[in-house]
Amino acid sequence: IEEPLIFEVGSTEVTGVDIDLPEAPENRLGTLAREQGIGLPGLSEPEAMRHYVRLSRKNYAIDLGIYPLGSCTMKHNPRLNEKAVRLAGFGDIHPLQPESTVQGALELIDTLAHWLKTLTGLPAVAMSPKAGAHGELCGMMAIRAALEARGEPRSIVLVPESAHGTNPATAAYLGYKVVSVPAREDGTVDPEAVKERLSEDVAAIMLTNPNTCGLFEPDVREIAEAVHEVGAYFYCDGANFNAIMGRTRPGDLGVDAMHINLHKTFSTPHGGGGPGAGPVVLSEALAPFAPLPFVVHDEDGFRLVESLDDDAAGEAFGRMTAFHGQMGMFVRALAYMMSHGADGLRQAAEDAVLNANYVRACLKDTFSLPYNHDRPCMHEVLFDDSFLKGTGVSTLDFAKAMIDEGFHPMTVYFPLVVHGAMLIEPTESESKASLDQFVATLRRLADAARDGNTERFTGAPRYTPVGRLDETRAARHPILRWTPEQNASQAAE
Amino acid sequence: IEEPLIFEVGSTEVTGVDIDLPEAPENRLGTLAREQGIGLPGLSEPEAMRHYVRLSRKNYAIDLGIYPLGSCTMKHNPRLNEKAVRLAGFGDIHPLQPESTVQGALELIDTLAHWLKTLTGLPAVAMSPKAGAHGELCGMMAIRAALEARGEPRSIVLVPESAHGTNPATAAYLGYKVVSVPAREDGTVDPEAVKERLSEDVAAIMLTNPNTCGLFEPDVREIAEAVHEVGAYFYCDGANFNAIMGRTRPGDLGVDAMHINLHKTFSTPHGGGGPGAGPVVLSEALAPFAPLPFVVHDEDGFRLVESLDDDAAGEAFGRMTAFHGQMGMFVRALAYMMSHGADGLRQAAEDAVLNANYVRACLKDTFSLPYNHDRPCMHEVLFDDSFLKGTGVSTLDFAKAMIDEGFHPMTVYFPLVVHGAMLIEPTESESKASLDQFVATLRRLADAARDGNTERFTGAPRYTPVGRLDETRAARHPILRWTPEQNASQAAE
Amino acid sequence: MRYLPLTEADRKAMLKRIGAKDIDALFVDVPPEARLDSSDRPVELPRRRSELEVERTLTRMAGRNVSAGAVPFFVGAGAYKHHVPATVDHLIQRSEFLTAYTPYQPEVSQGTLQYLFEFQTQVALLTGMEVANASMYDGSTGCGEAVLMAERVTKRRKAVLSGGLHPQYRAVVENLSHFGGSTVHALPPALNGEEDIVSAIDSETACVVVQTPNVYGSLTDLEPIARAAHENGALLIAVVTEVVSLGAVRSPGEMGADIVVAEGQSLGVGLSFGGPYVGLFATREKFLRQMPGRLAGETVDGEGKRGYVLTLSTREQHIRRERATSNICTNSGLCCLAFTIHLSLLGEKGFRDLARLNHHNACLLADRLSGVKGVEVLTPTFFNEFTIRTPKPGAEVVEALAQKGILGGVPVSRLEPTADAFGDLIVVASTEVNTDEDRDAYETALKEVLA
Amino acid sequence: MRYLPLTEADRKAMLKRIGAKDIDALFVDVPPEARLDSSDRPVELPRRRSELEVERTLTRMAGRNVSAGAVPFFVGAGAYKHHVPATVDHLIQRSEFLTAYTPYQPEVSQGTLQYLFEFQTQVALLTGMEVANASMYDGSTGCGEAVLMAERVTKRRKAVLSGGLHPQYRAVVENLSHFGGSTVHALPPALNGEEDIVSAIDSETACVVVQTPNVYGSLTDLEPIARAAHENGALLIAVVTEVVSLGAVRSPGEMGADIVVAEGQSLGVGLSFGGPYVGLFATREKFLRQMPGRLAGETVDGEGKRGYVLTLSTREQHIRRERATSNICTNSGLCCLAFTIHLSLLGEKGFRDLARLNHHNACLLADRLSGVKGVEVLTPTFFNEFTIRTPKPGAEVVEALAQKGILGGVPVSRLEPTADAFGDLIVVASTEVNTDEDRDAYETALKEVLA
Repeated sequence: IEEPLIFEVGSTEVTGVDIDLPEAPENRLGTLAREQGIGLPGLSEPEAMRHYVRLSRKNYAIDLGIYPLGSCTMKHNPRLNEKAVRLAGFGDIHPLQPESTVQGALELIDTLAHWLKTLTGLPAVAMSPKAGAHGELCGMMAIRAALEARGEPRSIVLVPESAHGTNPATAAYLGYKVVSVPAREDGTVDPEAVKERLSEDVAAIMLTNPNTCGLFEPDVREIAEAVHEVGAYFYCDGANFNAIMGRTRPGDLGVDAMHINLHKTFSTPHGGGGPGAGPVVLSEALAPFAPLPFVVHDEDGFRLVESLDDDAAGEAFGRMTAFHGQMGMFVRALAYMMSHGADGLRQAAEDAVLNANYVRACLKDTFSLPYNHDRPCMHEVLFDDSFLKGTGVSTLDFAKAMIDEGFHPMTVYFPLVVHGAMLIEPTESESKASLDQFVATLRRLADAARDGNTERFTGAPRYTPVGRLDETRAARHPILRWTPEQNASQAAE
Repeated sequence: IEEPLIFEVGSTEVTGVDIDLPEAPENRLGTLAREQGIGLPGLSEPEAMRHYVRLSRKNYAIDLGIYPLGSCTMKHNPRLNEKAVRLAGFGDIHPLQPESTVQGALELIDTLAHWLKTLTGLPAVAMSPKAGAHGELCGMMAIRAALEARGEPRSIVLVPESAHGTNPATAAYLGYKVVSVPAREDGTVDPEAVKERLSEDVAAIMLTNPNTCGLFEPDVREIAEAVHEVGAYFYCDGANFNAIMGRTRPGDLGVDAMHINLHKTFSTPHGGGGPGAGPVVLSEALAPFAPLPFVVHDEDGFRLVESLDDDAAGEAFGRMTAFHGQMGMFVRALAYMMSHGADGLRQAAEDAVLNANYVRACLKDTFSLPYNHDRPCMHEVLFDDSFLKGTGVSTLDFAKAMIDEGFHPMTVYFPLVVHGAMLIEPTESESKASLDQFVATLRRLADAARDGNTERFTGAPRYTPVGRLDETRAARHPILRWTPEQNASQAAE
Repeated sequence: MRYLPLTEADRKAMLKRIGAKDIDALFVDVPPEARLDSSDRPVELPRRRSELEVERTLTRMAGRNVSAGAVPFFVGAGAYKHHVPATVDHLIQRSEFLTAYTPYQPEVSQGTLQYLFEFQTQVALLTGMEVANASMYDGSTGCGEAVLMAERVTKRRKAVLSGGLHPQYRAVVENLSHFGGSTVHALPPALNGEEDIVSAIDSETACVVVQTPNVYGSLTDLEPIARAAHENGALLIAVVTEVVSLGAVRSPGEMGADIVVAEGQSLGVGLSFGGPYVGLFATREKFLRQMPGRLAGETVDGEGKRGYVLTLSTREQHIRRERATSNICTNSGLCCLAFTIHLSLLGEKGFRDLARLNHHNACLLADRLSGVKGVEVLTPTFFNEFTIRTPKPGAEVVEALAQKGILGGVPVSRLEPTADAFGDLIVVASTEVNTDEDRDAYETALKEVLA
Repeated sequence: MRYLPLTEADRKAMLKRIGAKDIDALFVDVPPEARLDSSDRPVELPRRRSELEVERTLTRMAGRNVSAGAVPFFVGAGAYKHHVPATVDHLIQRSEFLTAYTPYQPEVSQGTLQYLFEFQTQVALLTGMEVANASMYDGSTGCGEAVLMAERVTKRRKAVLSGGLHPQYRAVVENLSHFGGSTVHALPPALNGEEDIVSAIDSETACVVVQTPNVYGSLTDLEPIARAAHENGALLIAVVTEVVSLGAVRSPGEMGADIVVAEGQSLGVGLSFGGPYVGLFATREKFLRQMPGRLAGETVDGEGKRGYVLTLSTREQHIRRERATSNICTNSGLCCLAFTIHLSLLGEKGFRDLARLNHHNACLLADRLSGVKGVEVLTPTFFNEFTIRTPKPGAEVVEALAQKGILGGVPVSRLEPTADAFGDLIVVASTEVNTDEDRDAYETALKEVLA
């Protein structure tokens, strides 16, 4: 059943919020008082409730089943964290209240920072970035600031082909020329290929580790050393930190800067696309350049350094955002970390890796692995589409057919280095029974594809509120908002 | 997709609750320490989340659409009320804390009592009954206590044929003989029929008003007077108070006792079958017999009268339940009342009646009204099955076909006084658009039935997790719990 | 008004369609002398208020109560402060659970029906019984219903109540029995089962009602009582007000009970000043058709697919009317849900550990308090609750502790105001939520109060 | 561990299936010298803790903060305390919203996509613009992105910033521009638009950034600035940090803005110590393809049924990589949802009334404070926020008020530490949550502090 838009059911006369307005409200707005109507539809509370509850039921969610999106780390979101973030002392405090009235909040940020630094083995962390990509930007800015401080801004950033799109976008934003590093046959970065491209003009390498093929870069330390040797920095994309927390520390691998997706690794929920949070851990060399604001601690308690004019600001490069970062995500992440403890986080990483390798073992004879080696994968397993060759079924068709079986598809067509990539990340939140069911379904589907049951795939999904949508039309003739005219013309049809 | 039972997926080894157990816990249980296992399956938190979220999606709910169950009053459940009840000062206080530490709770009970008394025009209210039927029991006990105090227990209670089943069950429990009063042609109670049955041996009449045919009893005052004349009491089933609050007061109609379903009239949610709350308002004559506990107020604040030995207990007849009643429902109901205010409650009653009459007007030519009069209905409208005559479609079939159209059925086969009854109560929570859609669907279905499209009805519902279930088998061979044996035998099948 | 979707224009259009001149025309059947005038303040109550205002008023009221989580807390006697996982409260607020009706239309109520079936199974396992219903209002009303059921089964009309039964439960049974015309023989208050309940059982006895742990915290071996009851053709009704105890002590079923009623509040439900709670009710299969309350049962649909329905409703009032086994209609559905979610999160392991930790904390507390000068712990075996005697009246001590910010227990005089010998007793509970700091605070405050 | 479903037996069986001898075998690629030993305390951090313990610790931390709802509260300057209906928080916690991913698979994400489409429309209506995106991280980063977008559109590299722009927004723009290699001309702080921003615009100017109400609360007429900008081929970027103001004042679109960025926190989101918030971003249709961020668009499926997809993603980093319009990836999805629910509950009527009540309360407060000896209200036209001058340094006054339990505003010295002339100014906000008692308390406390 189609759910109408609020503009089609609401009315500007109806409201779901009673306001106790005085009889003669003051007006000192002068000439700028609004005269035109806005056109906002209102819904009574019961109508609003139904609209959004019904809409929600058109979504898939972790709470409904496995969400095996590679590189996205869709794990269980504990409700304890939702409860904690709604404590008035966290949810209902203003970023510009006097510091004396937010000592608990500053303590929380400081405590979370301590966990992040300890887990990564790096001495500093910039807490304010609002999301992973923002953290990347922050980390690369710190690198650029350090290079500027050395008087040598440099012009090149090395990025492996398999990188997330944010990596080259970030480097390009900062004015760097992006030089691509090809992958080896086995899906990892060849230290020789890096060395060939290194020079005194290279500012940094941006490496994802574990990489987007789900592999731990075995030569990561060799690469780090080579990078450092030419005076460049090692930026690590921390999207996949979930696989290694408690088993190794990026600081020990030679990383200079790494953002941490709190919404992936530490389970602050994805919320349909955000908000995220992307604190960046920094090495000794980059720490002095960490942006404002940050929390310091002295005998009087906790204090925020918010201005470049503050003596404690040192060489801070500036400010990424207003206020102090994603407090709501900090509370959730800390609750998650404290619940696991150091031992539990390590166990979570191990279970994530175990689950991915289990899926790999169960599917390797049915699906096709792009790399011909026995190296274990980390928290995600990459397949290519060669097992679909000649079936008339594409990776996309296969993904859509999974929807009809009640599963969210895996990540498809990423990373770009593999043809028809299918990247499966089960996370540690799946039970063995859940994985067995998932694997059995995928095997059944693969069999159906090989048996020439093409229609089941190309026509999929069938049991969803809408079928496959015309994305080309959406992009060619963009309709990005409701308008009364459009409504009228549709009604006339 | 079938959701397995927790016993089929859980394990006694798995837990979703971490307990920080000391290394050497004390044990002073003596010989009564448990030695046998219990057999309770455990689920990790992510597994539990999925199990219950998936289960929830097999339910219909007010938040999904109209829930037109006559006599049930399925109205909007504001989330403000859910928030209020979870305030620590209400949700996290113990019934036996010192009274000095629960003054706010006692004030809330007292305030709610004031609202209930004022709305009903009756001088006393017993707050402790746990649900509507419990309130009925309480009210009838008060009547019996009053009669006992007068030294004439009496033996008969009059109950109209159209009454809820709880009425005769309650009267019978108290040892009364139930004498049925037939309905008039027009669906209302004939005062003459009552008078014929009245005598000095009649303890009370139990009348529902508005009655279960959705009609206001026009002769209610005449009946009350006749009842009082023989020294009997007028018990009113308050299930339908939603239709008249703010428009008339039961006290002014001659009522001596009436329970109020807080979960109906005042929107404390039904929760899939409870908990409810059934405070009973009482007339001057019955007030002294109200059960324990109750709240009194003096210069020192609020106090609970909990014991018959308390001087303030007076002629209280005893105790309905441990502790002080359904506090959680009290908070919700008061939040609901304060939000509406006296004006809003009256408006709600008017809208409920308007909505029911609108449905009646829209459907009266399609469906069949059992009573041939133009008298307006109250908050619900009653149809019979004569419009289905000869179609091969039963009331039940019709109801099940509504499910396939995305609607919850109305109440069917109740009240018993009408053949193939269909009782529709839209409540004030429905918008006109929602009713128009509902009506249009019912008309379409009625047309389909007349057109001989029988299969659509007898095979319904089709789009639900299960089809029509074999209720006879369930009753003949009751399986009321999971057992390992049963599971094993099913696996073997 | 934010909850009412109709606009004035809608109302007008609808009245027109109905053919009514105004809204008053729909209320013509109300006798004129009983009509409230149509001013917008029909009754002397406040007008509508914004959500902000209502929330503020209620928050202020709530603020005048001392919440259990805010202080060292040791109050029990039939309701217990436990930690409920956040998941539980999240799930019970799902629209599809919270705002659903009784599952009379099973095809669109499988969610409710399946959890009730799971709940019934868990209750049967916990109590060691064969079958359980889909809940009663609470433990005390469940206890009343159990006595009535025993009277139906045995066709006798006398109930014997142990002196360890919660006095408010006793009051509920007495009240029901009074109005139902049967007899109650309630033994005097007894702390440690010192009463001779066995000799109170005779051939007129329908049932014996015994609570364990009893209201004073003491554990009772039900076996000898069950034997005596059965020898006399009576049933043993076991009452449990702290369901967590079943993780540590032998189940009533194992000890021979015929009906077990329990207060389920400890799991999932929260204190809430006494309600809503959830009554557990379990019995032997042979008594099934005399059991009150709703039952969910397993069956199949037309295609043989497993599904659940409300069943055996021929026992119930909406079918049998005056011949029903009980007038009960509503159950405690949402509280069942909270209970079953909490228990399935715990599982065997978590539940047993939880019970162990409760017992452990109570033992530590008993040691602390018995070290306070003049204080005596009177209950040698207990689960998470015990009774102390202090040199001052219990009510005074508890009030003085409250003034110091400690909620220290329930004075027995509140429960048994006429039992003069018990005036200096306090029932003290301790659960997993208590910490060393809580115990320190209690010990210190008690010393001060008794000094 | 309660979040981890695998049992030890599962782990063993799975390792066997994989053909690995132990879990270490799966981590062979980690360089030996970087491996953490396999003791169960691999890093110097605490071990796992129960939910009860974690909740207790966090509750204690939260208790060391003074929450806005607990005191008379007048802090604004870019984040505002408003009442959010309970419905909003309930709905955003629906599993299907909270635990969904970015809607890349539209067939199973129509819920998210449709509300984003509705959100975009509401933002366009509010701002008076033609199109809006599906949100930025917050107002400040949105402001930075707007400047970059203006530079792409105009192919110029200089931004002129008004002295009324929130100083932390200015800092964000300056930082981005510094690293991006473009120029910022920031005018000195200006309370009431006394600056001559028009003459700062020249043929090199990509954009002018003006905030209204500005950070001091003052309303600014954007029309003359828009005219000057357009005459010079520059864009006007309007910044709104209090979106509720749009219910009372003319929209930036109506006044000629080319890009509008706003902080949407006021609707649905809550204070949360500064984040997560939601950045609104709207512009003219002709600039659409230079707009950063996600966009939901309407389309049809194979049967012509209406549906929604993420669209124009060829602007974005995951397709265009180093040629993307922004590196932005995440949006503020759940906050968009809170915003759009709150706004659709309000509707035109509720939103306008809310704005009126905010303005009214601010007027009442301004009158009260200007009556305090030595206090001067410096902003003649304002919405719900204004600036006062006191005879003592603002930071001292605010701290002294806080000691008295009043959160009285933001000292300008915190925002502009080097603007010495502003050291005695305080920015004071008042919304619908403030009562007469709050105002009384503020007035009284301020008198005492200044006495």
